[in-house]
Amino acid sequence: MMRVRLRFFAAVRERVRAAEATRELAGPTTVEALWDQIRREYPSLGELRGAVAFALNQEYVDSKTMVQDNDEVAFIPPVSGGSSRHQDV
Amino acid sequence: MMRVRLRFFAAVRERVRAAEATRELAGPTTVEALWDQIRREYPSLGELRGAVAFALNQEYVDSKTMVQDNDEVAFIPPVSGGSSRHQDV
Amino acid sequence: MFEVVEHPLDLARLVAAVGRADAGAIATFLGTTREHNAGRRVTRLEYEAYPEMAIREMRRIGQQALERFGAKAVAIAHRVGVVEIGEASVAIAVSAAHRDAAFAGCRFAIDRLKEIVPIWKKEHYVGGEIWIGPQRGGPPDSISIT
Amino acid sequence: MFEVVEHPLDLARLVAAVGRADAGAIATFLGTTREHNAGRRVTRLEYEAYPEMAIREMRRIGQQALERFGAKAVAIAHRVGVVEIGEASVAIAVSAAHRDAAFAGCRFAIDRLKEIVPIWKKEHYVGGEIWIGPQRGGPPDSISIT
Repeated sequence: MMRVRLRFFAAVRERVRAAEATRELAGPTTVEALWDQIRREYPSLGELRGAVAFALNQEYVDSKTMVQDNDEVAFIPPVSGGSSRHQDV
Repeated sequence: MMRVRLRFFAAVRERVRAAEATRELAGPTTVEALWDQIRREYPSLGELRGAVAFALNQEYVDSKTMVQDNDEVAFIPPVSGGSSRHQDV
Repeated sequence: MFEVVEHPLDLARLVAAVGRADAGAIATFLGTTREHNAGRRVTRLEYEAYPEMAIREMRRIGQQALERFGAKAVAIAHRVGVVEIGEASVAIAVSAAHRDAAFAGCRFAIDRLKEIVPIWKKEHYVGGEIWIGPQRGGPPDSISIT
Repeated sequence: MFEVVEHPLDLARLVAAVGRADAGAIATFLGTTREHNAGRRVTRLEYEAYPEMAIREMRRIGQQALERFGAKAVAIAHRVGVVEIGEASVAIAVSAAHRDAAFAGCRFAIDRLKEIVPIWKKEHYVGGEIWIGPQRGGPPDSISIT
Protein backbone atom coordinates (compact mmCIF):
# COMPACT_ATOMS: atom_id res chain seq x y z
CA MET A 1 0.00 0.00 0.00
CA MET A 2 1.35 3.39 -1.06
CA ARG A 3 0.22 6.86 -0.15
CA VAL A 4 0.85 9.75 -2.54
CA ARG A 5 0.21 13.48 -2.26
CA LEU A 6 -1.43 15.16 -5.24
CA ARG A 7 -1.15 18.89 -6.12
CA PHE A 8 -3.65 20.67 -8.38
CA PHE A 9 -3.20 24.08 -9.99
CA ALA A 10 -5.02 26.65 -12.10
CA ALA A 11 -7.72 25.15 -14.34
CA VAL A 12 -7.16 21.69 -12.85
CA ARG A 13 -7.49 23.01 -9.30
CA GLU A 14 -10.70 24.81 -10.17
CA ARG A 15 -12.29 21.70 -11.64
CA VAL A 16 -11.17 19.41 -8.83
CA ARG A 17 -12.15 22.12 -6.34
CA ALA A 18 -9.09 21.37 -4.24
CA ALA A 19 -5.43 22.44 -4.24
CA GLU A 20 -4.27 19.08 -2.96
CA ALA A 21 -5.37 15.57 -2.06
CA THR A 22 -3.94 12.23 -1.02
CA ARG A 23 -4.62 8.87 -2.58
CA GLU A 24 -3.74 5.35 -1.50
CA LEU A 25 -2.62 3.10 -4.30
CA ALA A 26 -2.92 -0.67 -4.24
CA GLY A 27 -0.14 -1.42 -6.74
CA PRO A 28 2.54 0.01 -9.08
CA THR A 29 1.22 3.05 -10.93
CA THR A 30 2.56 5.57 -13.44
CA VAL A 31 1.89 9.30 -13.08
CA GLU A 32 -0.22 9.07 -16.23
CA ALA A 33 -2.35 6.25 -14.83
CA LEU A 34 -2.86 8.34 -11.71
CA TRP A 35 -4.03 11.25 -13.88
CA ASP A 36 -6.44 8.93 -15.71
CA GLN A 37 -7.84 7.89 -12.34
CA ILE A 38 -8.31 11.52 -11.30
CA ARG A 39 -10.01 12.31 -14.59
CA ARG A 40 -12.47 9.50 -14.01
CA GLU A 41 -13.25 10.99 -10.61
CA TYR A 42 -13.72 14.49 -12.08
CA PRO A 43 -15.27 14.25 -15.53
CA SER A 44 -15.08 18.03 -16.04
CA LEU A 45 -11.29 17.62 -16.38
CA GLY A 46 -11.97 15.93 -19.70
CA GLU A 47 -12.90 19.29 -21.19
CA LEU A 48 -9.42 20.72 -20.61
CA ARG A 49 -7.67 21.49 -23.86
CA GLY A 50 -3.93 20.90 -24.03
CA ALA A 51 -2.12 18.05 -22.36
CA VAL A 52 -1.01 18.31 -18.76
CA ALA A 53 2.63 17.67 -17.88
CA PHE A 54 3.66 15.68 -14.84
CA ALA A 55 5.92 16.58 -11.95
CA LEU A 56 7.15 14.08 -9.41
CA ASN A 57 8.59 15.54 -6.22
CA GLN A 58 8.78 18.94 -7.94
CA GLU A 59 10.65 17.81 -11.05
CA TYR A 60 9.17 17.30 -14.51
CA VAL A 61 8.96 13.61 -15.37
CA ASP A 62 7.87 11.46 -18.26
CA SER A 63 4.27 10.22 -18.22
CA LYS A 64 5.45 6.61 -17.73
CA THR A 65 7.36 7.36 -14.52
CA MET A 66 6.31 5.13 -11.61
CA VAL A 67 5.21 6.70 -8.36
CA GLN A 68 6.64 5.57 -5.02
CA ASP A 69 5.30 5.71 -1.51
CA ASN A 70 5.19 9.29 -0.13
CA ASP A 71 5.77 10.88 -3.53
CA GLU A 72 4.29 14.25 -4.39
CA VAL A 73 2.65 14.23 -7.81
CA ALA A 74 1.56 17.42 -9.59
CA PHE A 75 -0.50 17.73 -12.77
CA ILE A 76 0.82 20.76 -14.63
CA PRO A 77 -1.61 22.43 -17.00
CA PRO A 78 -0.09 24.63 -19.72
CA VAL A 79 1.93 27.42 -18.09
CA SER A 80 1.32 31.07 -18.90
CA GLY A 81 3.12 32.64 -21.81
CA GLY A 82 5.43 30.20 -23.49
CA SER A 83 5.33 29.73 -27.22
CA SER A 84 6.97 32.34 -29.40
CA ARG A 85 4.02 31.82 -31.75
CA HIS A 86 1.96 33.43 -29.07
CA GLN A 87 4.22 35.88 -27.27
CA ASP A 88 2.15 37.57 -24.60
CA VAL A 89 4.67 40.10 -23.29
CA MET B 1 33.76 90.19 -37.90
CA MET B 2 32.24 87.04 -36.32
CA ARG B 3 32.31 85.85 -32.77
CA VAL B 4 32.05 82.14 -31.99
CA ARG B 5 31.86 80.24 -28.75
CA LEU B 6 34.12 77.20 -28.37
CA ARG B 7 33.49 74.23 -26.05
CA PHE B 8 36.26 71.87 -24.94
CA PHE B 9 35.80 68.46 -23.31
CA ALA B 10 37.77 65.62 -21.76
CA ALA B 11 41.33 65.30 -23.10
CA VAL B 12 40.89 68.44 -25.22
CA ARG B 13 39.67 70.47 -22.24
CA GLU B 14 42.58 69.30 -20.12
CA ARG B 15 45.15 70.34 -22.70
CA VAL B 16 43.52 73.69 -23.43
CA ARG B 17 43.03 74.17 -19.67
CA ALA B 18 39.60 75.67 -20.28
CA ALA B 19 36.08 74.33 -20.79
CA GLU B 20 35.14 77.15 -23.14
CA ALA B 21 36.48 80.16 -24.97
CA THR B 22 35.40 82.71 -27.55
CA ARG B 23 37.23 83.68 -30.73
CA GLU B 24 36.69 86.48 -33.18
CA LEU B 25 37.08 85.45 -36.80
CA ALA B 26 38.02 87.84 -39.58
CA GLY B 27 36.54 85.85 -42.46
CA PRO B 28 34.70 82.67 -43.56
CA THR B 29 36.01 79.64 -41.68
CA THR B 30 35.23 75.94 -41.49
CA VAL B 31 35.03 74.09 -38.20
CA GLU B 32 38.13 72.17 -39.25
CA ALA B 33 40.10 75.36 -39.92
CA LEU B 34 39.03 76.60 -36.51
CA TRP B 35 40.35 73.39 -34.96
CA ASP B 36 43.64 73.82 -36.82
CA GLN B 37 43.89 77.31 -35.37
CA ILE B 38 43.28 76.01 -31.84
CA ARG B 39 45.87 73.29 -32.32
CA ARG B 40 48.45 75.90 -33.31
CA GLU B 41 47.64 77.79 -30.12
CA TYR B 42 47.94 74.61 -28.00
CA PRO B 43 50.67 72.39 -29.42
CA SER B 44 49.97 69.65 -26.83
CA LEU B 45 46.71 68.95 -28.69
CA GLY B 46 48.86 67.52 -31.46
CA GLU B 47 49.63 64.51 -29.31
CA LEU B 48 45.96 63.44 -29.16
CA ARG B 49 45.44 60.15 -30.92
CA GLY B 50 42.20 59.65 -32.81
CA ALA B 51 40.44 62.34 -34.77
CA VAL B 52 38.07 64.77 -33.12
CA ALA B 53 34.54 65.16 -34.45
CA PHE B 54 32.86 68.54 -34.81
CA ALA B 55 29.58 69.80 -33.41
CA LEU B 56 28.00 73.06 -34.48
CA ASN B 57 25.26 74.35 -32.24
CA GLN B 58 25.05 70.95 -30.56
CA GLU B 59 24.69 68.88 -33.73
CA TYR B 60 27.39 66.79 -35.37
CA VAL B 61 28.58 68.39 -38.61
CA ASP B 62 31.03 67.66 -41.39
CA SER B 63 34.54 69.10 -41.01
CA LYS B 64 33.96 71.44 -43.97
CA THR B 65 30.93 73.13 -42.42
CA MET B 66 31.23 76.93 -42.26
CA VAL B 67 30.76 78.68 -38.96
CA GLN B 68 28.44 81.68 -38.61
CA ASP B 69 28.37 84.56 -36.19
CA ASN B 70 27.30 83.49 -32.67
CA ASP B 71 27.71 79.79 -33.42
CA GLU B 72 28.76 77.36 -30.72
CA VAL B 73 31.49 75.02 -31.91
CA ALA B 74 32.55 71.93 -29.96
CA PHE B 75 35.50 69.66 -30.63
CA ILE B 76 34.43 66.15 -29.74
CA PRO B 77 37.22 63.75 -28.81
CA PRO B 78 36.42 60.03 -29.06
CA VAL B 79 33.47 59.23 -26.80
CA SER B 80 33.66 56.51 -24.17
CA GLY B 81 32.79 52.94 -25.13
CA GLY B 82 31.71 52.69 -28.71
CA SER B 83 33.28 50.10 -30.96
CA SER B 84 32.07 46.53 -30.68
CA ARG B 85 35.73 45.60 -31.20
CA HIS B 86 36.34 47.10 -27.82
CA GLN B 87 33.14 46.57 -25.82
CA ASP B 88 33.73 47.99 -22.38
CA VAL B 89 30.50 47.00 -20.68
CA MET C 1 17.71 35.41 -5.37
CA PHE C 2 14.77 33.38 -6.64
CA GLU C 3 11.38 34.25 -5.23
CA VAL C 4 7.65 33.79 -5.58
CA VAL C 5 5.99 36.62 -3.67
CA GLU C 6 2.52 37.97 -3.00
CA HIS C 7 3.48 41.64 -2.93
CA PRO C 8 4.59 44.17 -5.58
CA LEU C 9 8.00 43.43 -7.07
CA ASP C 10 10.97 45.65 -6.21
CA LEU C 11 13.38 45.75 -9.15
CA ALA C 12 16.00 47.63 -7.12
CA ARG C 13 16.32 44.65 -4.77
CA LEU C 14 17.03 42.32 -7.67
CA VAL C 15 19.55 44.73 -9.17
CA ALA C 16 21.30 44.99 -5.81
CA ALA C 17 21.33 41.19 -5.53
CA VAL C 18 23.20 40.75 -8.85
CA GLY C 19 25.69 43.62 -8.43
CA ARG C 20 29.31 42.48 -8.58
CA ALA C 21 32.62 44.38 -8.63
CA ASP C 22 33.49 42.43 -11.79
CA ALA C 23 30.17 43.17 -13.55
CA GLY C 24 30.02 46.09 -15.96
CA ALA C 25 26.49 45.46 -17.16
CA ILE C 26 23.11 44.61 -15.66
CA ALA C 27 20.16 43.82 -17.91
CA THR C 28 16.71 43.54 -16.43
CA PHE C 29 13.24 42.59 -17.59
CA LEU C 30 9.83 43.38 -16.18
CA GLY C 31 6.67 41.76 -17.46
CA THR C 32 3.70 44.05 -16.83
CA THR C 33 -0.06 43.73 -17.15
CA ARG C 34 -1.37 45.15 -20.42
CA GLU C 35 -4.79 46.67 -20.68
CA HIS C 36 -5.62 44.85 -23.89
CA ASN C 37 -4.79 41.33 -25.01
CA ALA C 38 -5.98 39.47 -28.09
CA GLY C 39 -8.76 42.00 -28.55
CA ARG C 40 -10.01 41.69 -24.98
CA ARG C 41 -10.13 44.55 -22.49
CA VAL C 42 -8.20 43.18 -19.53
CA THR C 43 -9.26 44.27 -16.06
CA ARG C 44 -6.57 42.41 -14.08
CA LEU C 45 -4.40 39.33 -14.13
CA GLU C 46 -4.21 36.70 -11.45
CA TYR C 47 -1.17 34.48 -11.10
CA GLU C 48 -0.95 31.13 -9.36
CA ALA C 49 2.26 29.18 -8.73
CA TYR C 50 3.49 25.80 -7.67
CA PRO C 51 5.93 27.75 -5.52
CA GLU C 52 8.42 25.09 -4.40
CA MET C 53 8.84 23.79 -7.93
CA ALA C 54 8.78 27.26 -9.51
CA ILE C 55 11.70 28.39 -7.34
CA ARG C 56 13.59 25.23 -8.19
CA GLU C 57 13.07 25.82 -11.93
CA MET C 58 14.02 29.50 -11.60
CA ARG C 59 17.24 28.54 -9.84
CA ARG C 60 18.02 26.08 -12.64
CA ILE C 61 17.39 28.78 -15.27
CA GLY C 62 19.72 31.11 -13.37
CA GLN C 63 22.43 28.45 -13.29
CA GLN C 64 22.02 27.85 -17.04
CA ALA C 65 22.35 31.59 -17.73
CA LEU C 66 25.65 31.60 -15.86
CA GLU C 67 26.95 28.56 -17.72
CA ARG C 68 25.74 29.35 -21.22
CA PHE C 69 26.31 33.08 -21.38
CA GLY C 70 28.96 33.69 -18.75
CA ALA C 71 26.63 35.85 -16.68
CA LYS C 72 27.89 36.71 -13.19
CA ALA C 73 24.62 36.53 -11.27
CA VAL C 74 20.89 36.11 -11.89
CA ALA C 75 17.86 37.08 -9.80
CA ILE C 76 14.26 36.21 -10.63
CA ALA C 77 11.09 37.15 -8.76
CA HIS C 78 7.52 36.30 -9.74
CA ARG C 79 4.45 37.74 -8.14
CA VAL C 80 1.32 35.70 -7.47
CA GLY C 81 -2.22 36.85 -6.78
CA VAL C 82 -3.86 39.81 -8.47
CA VAL C 83 -1.64 42.02 -10.62
CA GLU C 84 -3.33 45.21 -11.78
CA ILE C 85 -2.84 46.99 -15.13
CA GLY C 86 0.68 48.42 -15.38
CA GLU C 87 2.03 46.40 -12.46
CA ALA C 88 4.81 43.86 -12.87
CA SER C 89 4.24 40.13 -12.53
CA VAL C 90 7.82 39.05 -13.16
CA ALA C 91 11.20 40.71 -12.67
CA ILE C 92 14.59 39.41 -13.80
CA ALA C 93 18.05 40.91 -13.35
CA VAL C 94 21.24 39.52 -14.88
CA SER C 95 24.73 40.90 -14.36
CA ALA C 96 27.76 40.18 -16.53
CA ALA C 97 31.17 41.62 -17.34
CA HIS C 98 29.83 42.99 -20.64
CA ARG C 99 26.43 43.83 -22.06
CA ASP C 100 26.26 41.03 -24.64
CA ALA C 101 26.16 38.41 -21.91
CA ALA C 102 23.83 40.44 -19.69
CA PHE C 103 21.24 40.88 -22.46
CA ALA C 104 21.57 37.29 -23.69
CA GLY C 105 21.23 35.89 -20.19
CA CYS C 106 18.21 38.07 -19.39
CA ARG C 107 16.45 37.19 -22.62
CA PHE C 108 17.16 33.50 -22.10
CA ALA C 109 15.78 33.67 -18.55
CA ILE C 110 12.43 35.23 -19.46
CA ASP C 111 11.96 32.95 -22.48
CA ARG C 112 12.74 29.85 -20.48
CA LEU C 113 10.67 30.99 -17.52
CA LYS C 114 7.63 31.33 -19.69
CA GLU C 115 8.17 27.91 -21.17
CA ILE C 116 8.71 25.79 -18.10
CA VAL C 117 8.22 27.48 -14.74
CA PRO C 118 4.94 26.25 -13.21
CA ILE C 119 3.13 29.55 -12.86
CA TRP C 120 -0.28 30.14 -14.37
CA LYS C 121 -2.03 33.29 -15.42
CA LYS C 122 -5.74 33.87 -15.37
CA GLU C 123 -6.81 36.84 -17.43
CA HIS C 124 -9.87 38.65 -16.15
CA TYR C 125 -11.38 40.68 -18.96
CA VAL C 126 -14.59 42.52 -19.64
CA GLY C 127 -16.99 39.65 -20.18
CA GLY C 128 -15.13 36.69 -18.69
CA GLU C 129 -11.96 35.05 -17.52
CA ILE C 130 -9.53 32.67 -19.13
CA TRP C 131 -6.42 30.67 -18.21
CA ILE C 132 -3.69 31.59 -20.65
CA GLY C 133 -1.50 28.88 -22.27
CA PRO C 134 0.27 27.26 -23.89
CA GLN C 135 3.19 25.26 -22.60
CA ARG C 136 6.09 23.59 -24.37
CA GLY C 137 4.80 20.75 -26.48
CA GLY C 138 1.17 21.62 -26.07
CA PRO C 139 -1.08 23.17 -28.71
CA PRO C 140 -0.97 26.98 -28.92
CA ASP C 141 -4.38 27.46 -27.42
CA SER C 142 -5.91 28.55 -24.18
CA ILE C 143 -8.00 26.72 -21.67
CA SER C 144 -11.33 28.50 -21.51
CA ILE C 145 -13.20 28.22 -18.28
CA THR C 146 -15.85 30.83 -18.90
CA MET D 1 12.97 61.30 -19.71
CA PHE D 2 16.47 62.08 -20.86
CA GLU D 3 18.90 63.29 -18.23
CA VAL D 4 22.52 63.99 -17.42
CA VAL D 5 22.83 64.05 -13.64
CA GLU D 6 25.50 64.39 -10.99
CA HIS D 7 23.92 62.06 -8.45
CA PRO D 8 23.40 58.27 -8.27
CA LEU D 9 20.96 56.93 -10.85
CA ASP D 10 17.53 55.70 -9.78
CA LEU D 11 16.37 52.92 -12.09
CA ALA D 12 12.89 52.86 -10.54
CA ARG D 13 12.29 56.44 -11.73
CA LEU D 14 13.14 55.46 -15.31
CA VAL D 15 10.93 52.38 -15.12
CA ALA D 16 8.06 54.50 -13.82
CA ALA D 17 8.64 57.00 -16.63
CA VAL D 18 8.22 54.35 -19.37
CA GLY D 19 5.27 52.49 -17.82
CA ARG D 20 2.22 52.40 -20.09
CA ALA D 21 -1.11 50.61 -19.86
CA ASP D 22 -0.41 49.18 -23.32
CA ALA D 23 3.12 47.98 -22.46
CA GLY D 24 3.57 44.37 -21.40
CA ALA D 25 7.36 44.46 -21.22
CA ILE D 26 10.06 46.77 -19.88
CA ALA D 27 13.71 46.04 -20.59
CA THR D 28 16.39 48.00 -18.78
CA PHE D 29 20.14 48.31 -18.87
CA LEU D 30 22.60 49.57 -16.28
CA GLY D 31 26.27 50.14 -17.05
CA THR D 32 28.31 49.80 -13.87
CA THR D 33 31.93 50.45 -12.94
CA ARG D 34 34.05 47.30 -13.05
CA GLU D 35 37.01 46.81 -10.76
CA HIS D 36 39.26 45.57 -13.55
CA ASN D 37 39.56 46.69 -17.15
CA ALA D 38 42.12 45.65 -19.74
CA GLY D 39 44.36 44.27 -17.03
CA ARG D 40 44.26 47.47 -14.97
CA ARG D 41 42.94 47.68 -11.43
CA VAL D 42 40.33 50.45 -11.64
CA THR D 43 39.85 52.69 -8.62
CA ARG D 44 37.03 54.83 -10.00
CA LEU D 45 35.61 56.26 -13.20
CA GLU D 46 34.95 59.89 -13.92
CA TYR D 47 32.45 60.95 -16.56
CA GLU D 48 32.23 64.27 -18.33
CA ALA D 49 29.44 65.34 -20.68
CA TYR D 50 28.53 67.99 -23.19
CA PRO D 51 25.17 68.01 -21.46
CA GLU D 52 22.98 70.04 -23.83
CA MET D 53 24.12 68.00 -26.83
CA ALA D 54 24.12 64.69 -24.92
CA ILE D 55 20.45 65.15 -23.99
CA ARG D 56 19.60 66.05 -27.57
CA GLU D 57 21.32 62.89 -28.85
CA MET D 58 19.66 60.76 -26.18
CA ARG D 59 16.27 62.10 -27.18
CA ARG D 60 17.01 61.26 -30.80
CA ILE D 61 18.05 57.72 -29.86
CA GLY D 62 14.80 57.35 -27.92
CA GLN D 63 12.80 58.51 -30.92
CA GLN D 64 14.64 56.05 -33.17
CA ALA D 65 13.91 53.19 -30.76
CA LEU D 66 10.19 54.03 -30.98
CA GLU D 67 10.24 54.20 -34.76
CA ARG D 68 12.50 51.24 -35.53
CA PHE D 69 11.34 48.75 -32.94
CA GLY D 70 7.85 49.91 -32.05
CA ALA D 71 8.84 50.64 -28.47
CA LYS D 72 6.24 52.58 -26.44
CA ALA D 73 8.57 54.78 -24.39
CA VAL D 74 12.28 55.26 -23.69
CA ALA D 75 14.11 56.84 -20.75
CA ILE D 76 17.87 57.38 -20.56
CA ALA D 77 19.91 58.85 -17.71
CA HIS D 78 23.66 59.27 -17.59
CA ARG D 79 25.64 60.19 -14.54
CA VAL D 80 28.63 62.53 -14.64
CA GLY D 81 31.41 63.03 -12.11
CA VAL D 82 32.98 60.24 -10.09
CA VAL D 83 31.31 56.82 -10.29
CA GLU D 84 32.71 54.31 -7.81
CA ILE D 85 33.14 50.55 -8.37
CA GLY D 86 29.76 48.83 -8.64
CA GLU D 87 27.83 52.07 -9.17
CA ALA D 88 25.90 52.77 -12.37
CA SER D 89 26.98 55.41 -14.87
CA VAL D 90 24.15 54.90 -17.33
CA ALA D 91 20.56 53.64 -17.02
CA ILE D 92 18.13 52.93 -19.84
CA ALA D 93 14.52 51.73 -19.71
CA VAL D 94 12.43 50.79 -22.73
CA SER D 95 8.79 49.71 -22.65
CA ALA D 96 6.94 47.91 -25.44
CA ALA D 97 3.87 45.80 -25.98
CA HIS D 98 6.01 42.66 -26.15
CA ARG D 99 9.48 41.68 -25.00
CA ASP D 100 11.10 41.40 -28.45
CA ALA D 101 10.68 45.13 -29.02
CA ALA D 102 11.63 46.05 -25.47
CA PHE D 103 14.92 44.12 -25.61
CA ALA D 104 15.74 45.27 -29.15
CA GLY D 105 15.04 48.90 -28.29
CA CYS D 106 17.10 48.76 -25.10
CA ARG D 107 20.04 47.10 -26.84
CA PHE D 108 19.88 49.63 -29.65
CA ALA D 109 19.81 52.51 -27.18
CA ILE D 110 22.92 51.49 -25.23
CA ASP D 111 24.87 50.62 -28.40
CA ARG D 112 24.00 53.90 -30.04
CA LEU D 113 24.59 55.89 -26.88
CA LYS D 114 28.11 54.57 -26.63
CA GLU D 115 28.78 55.40 -30.25
CA ILE D 116 27.56 58.95 -30.50
CA VAL D 117 26.48 60.61 -27.26
CA PRO D 118 29.15 63.15 -26.24
CA ILE D 119 30.06 61.76 -22.85
CA TRP D 120 33.62 60.86 -21.94
CA LYS D 121 35.03 58.46 -19.42
CA LYS D 122 38.29 58.84 -17.59
CA GLU D 123 39.47 55.66 -15.99
CA HIS D 124 41.47 56.13 -12.80
CA TYR D 125 43.51 53.01 -12.13
CA VAL D 126 46.34 51.95 -9.88
CA GLY D 127 49.26 53.74 -11.52
CA GLY D 128 47.57 56.34 -13.70
CA GLU D 129 44.54 57.63 -15.53
CA ILE D 130 43.35 57.37 -19.10
CA TRP D 131 40.56 58.73 -21.30
CA ILE D 132 38.77 55.77 -22.86
CA GLY D 133 37.88 55.76 -26.57
CA PRO D 134 37.14 55.15 -29.33
CA GLN D 135 34.39 56.82 -31.26
CA ARG D 136 32.65 55.90 -34.49
CA GLY D 137 35.13 56.12 -37.34
CA GLY D 138 38.14 56.64 -35.15
CA PRO D 139 40.86 54.10 -34.48
CA PRO D 140 40.14 51.60 -31.67
CA ASP D 141 42.62 53.12 -29.28
CA SER D 142 42.63 55.27 -26.19
CA ILE D 143 44.02 58.70 -25.57
CA SER D 144 46.60 58.33 -22.85
CA ILE D 145 47.21 61.36 -20.69
CA THR D 146 49.44 59.79 -18.08
